[in-house]
Amino acid sequence: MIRVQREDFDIGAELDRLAAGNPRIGGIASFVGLVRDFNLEAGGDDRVSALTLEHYPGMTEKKLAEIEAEAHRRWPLDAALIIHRYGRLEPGDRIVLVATASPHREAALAACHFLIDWLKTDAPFWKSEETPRGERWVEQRAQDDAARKGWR
Amino acid sequence: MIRVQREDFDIGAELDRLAAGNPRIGGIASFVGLVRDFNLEAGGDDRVSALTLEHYPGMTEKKLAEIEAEAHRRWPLDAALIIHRYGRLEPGDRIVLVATASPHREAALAACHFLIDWLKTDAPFWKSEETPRGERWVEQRAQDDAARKGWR
Amino acid sequence: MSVQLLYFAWLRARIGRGEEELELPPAVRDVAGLLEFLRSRGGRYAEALADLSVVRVAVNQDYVERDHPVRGGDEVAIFPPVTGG
Amino acid sequence: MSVQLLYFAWLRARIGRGEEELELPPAVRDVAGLLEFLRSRGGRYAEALADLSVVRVAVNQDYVERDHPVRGGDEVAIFPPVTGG
Repeated sequence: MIRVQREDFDIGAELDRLAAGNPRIGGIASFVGLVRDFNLEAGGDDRVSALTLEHYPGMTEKKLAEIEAEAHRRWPLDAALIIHRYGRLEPGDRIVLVATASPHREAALAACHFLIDWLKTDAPFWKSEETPRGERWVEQRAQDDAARKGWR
Repeated sequence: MIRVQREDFDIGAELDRLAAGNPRIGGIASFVGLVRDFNLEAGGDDRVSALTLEHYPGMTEKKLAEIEAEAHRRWPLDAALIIHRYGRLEPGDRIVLVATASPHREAALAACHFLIDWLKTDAPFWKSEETPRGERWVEQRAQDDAARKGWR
Repeated sequence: MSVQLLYFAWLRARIGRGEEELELPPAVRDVAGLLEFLRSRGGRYAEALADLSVVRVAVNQDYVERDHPVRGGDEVAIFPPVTGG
Repeated sequence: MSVQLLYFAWLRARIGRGEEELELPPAVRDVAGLLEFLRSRGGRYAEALADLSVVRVAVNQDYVERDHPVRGGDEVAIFPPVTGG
């Protein structure tokens, strides 16, 4: 299941819903991305007071659905969930939730890792940061590309 | 932080608390283990109506603290949490929560995976299942041992 | 033929608009040709598209390479590498 | 010397108790010796400890091998491989 929304989400409620009524599920792995108050690439010097996430309506949903389908092809998952927010967010705010549920711990953990890695390189979102020196578009990290290629 | 308790826990509240007031954190990875209504090893044939978790009070807390400390040594984590329940649980009930928070996505994901793998082989808990054929002590899975050794 | 163009992130900011319908000359047959045509319009287009190594393109909501055909009615989106998650 | 013995899971169930204080003969110096001594008590002990390959031991709340020393006042726990998580 995928959702692209401006509003915040409730992690506990989302994970409960993922497993609800399915006692085959033995494990739920999840990753939550939060807005940091600094830029990792800038060495942590640059304070970030807010983030604006732009996306490509239509293609975003299409890509997230493809990524989710790929995870289902690769692992025995009973359920998967991707929620990604857009709009203006402040440090500590939730950006993204990926979660996977499976009878098997290893499948849930690997698929969750896979989903966030693929999402980073394949979902059409762009971040712009508000810093003391003005607005700045975040640049893609080489590590993200490498992480994505590791799953081929 | 570690907790060994009979009571259930609230995943959303626990993860919120883990990152609260620390805007350096960019990601929270977590794994929740649930009671399945069948035994994986028995090929899924054997229905499980309940599980009783026995543990070794004192050593459990010691081992969980050691496992958590080891994760902090290996990865740049801002916070880690292990909650493990004991007592009688039914299918769908939460057994365990491990969660890790870091500025770095990769660190959070790897450390979370590590924690649950180590916990499976090193934390002194034992499961007994209620099945139509009576109570049965769960046997250790060879895969768990292999997963643990993969982290050396 | 005409295509629907979409721009995102700093490409949108530099070009100064998020979308436009554009009539393409018949010589434009693929993504490479489209990018060259846009650059040839000069001004903000030439500036925004100065370094094509940091430009990604999707046709009808799929990532494509430069040799992908562009046809009338296509939705062509031009943007920098993605940075979500 | 006397040690505090703890049993868990099916070892507890088969031996029929969760803990006991036991006076050990002076010949018992390590975990292997302790396990042999317990088996020599026969009955439920011999039965529960028939297959030592599925028995794990912790001394003072640390996993130990069979050659680990056992000293007076130690807390020695005997149990099957763990299955939590």
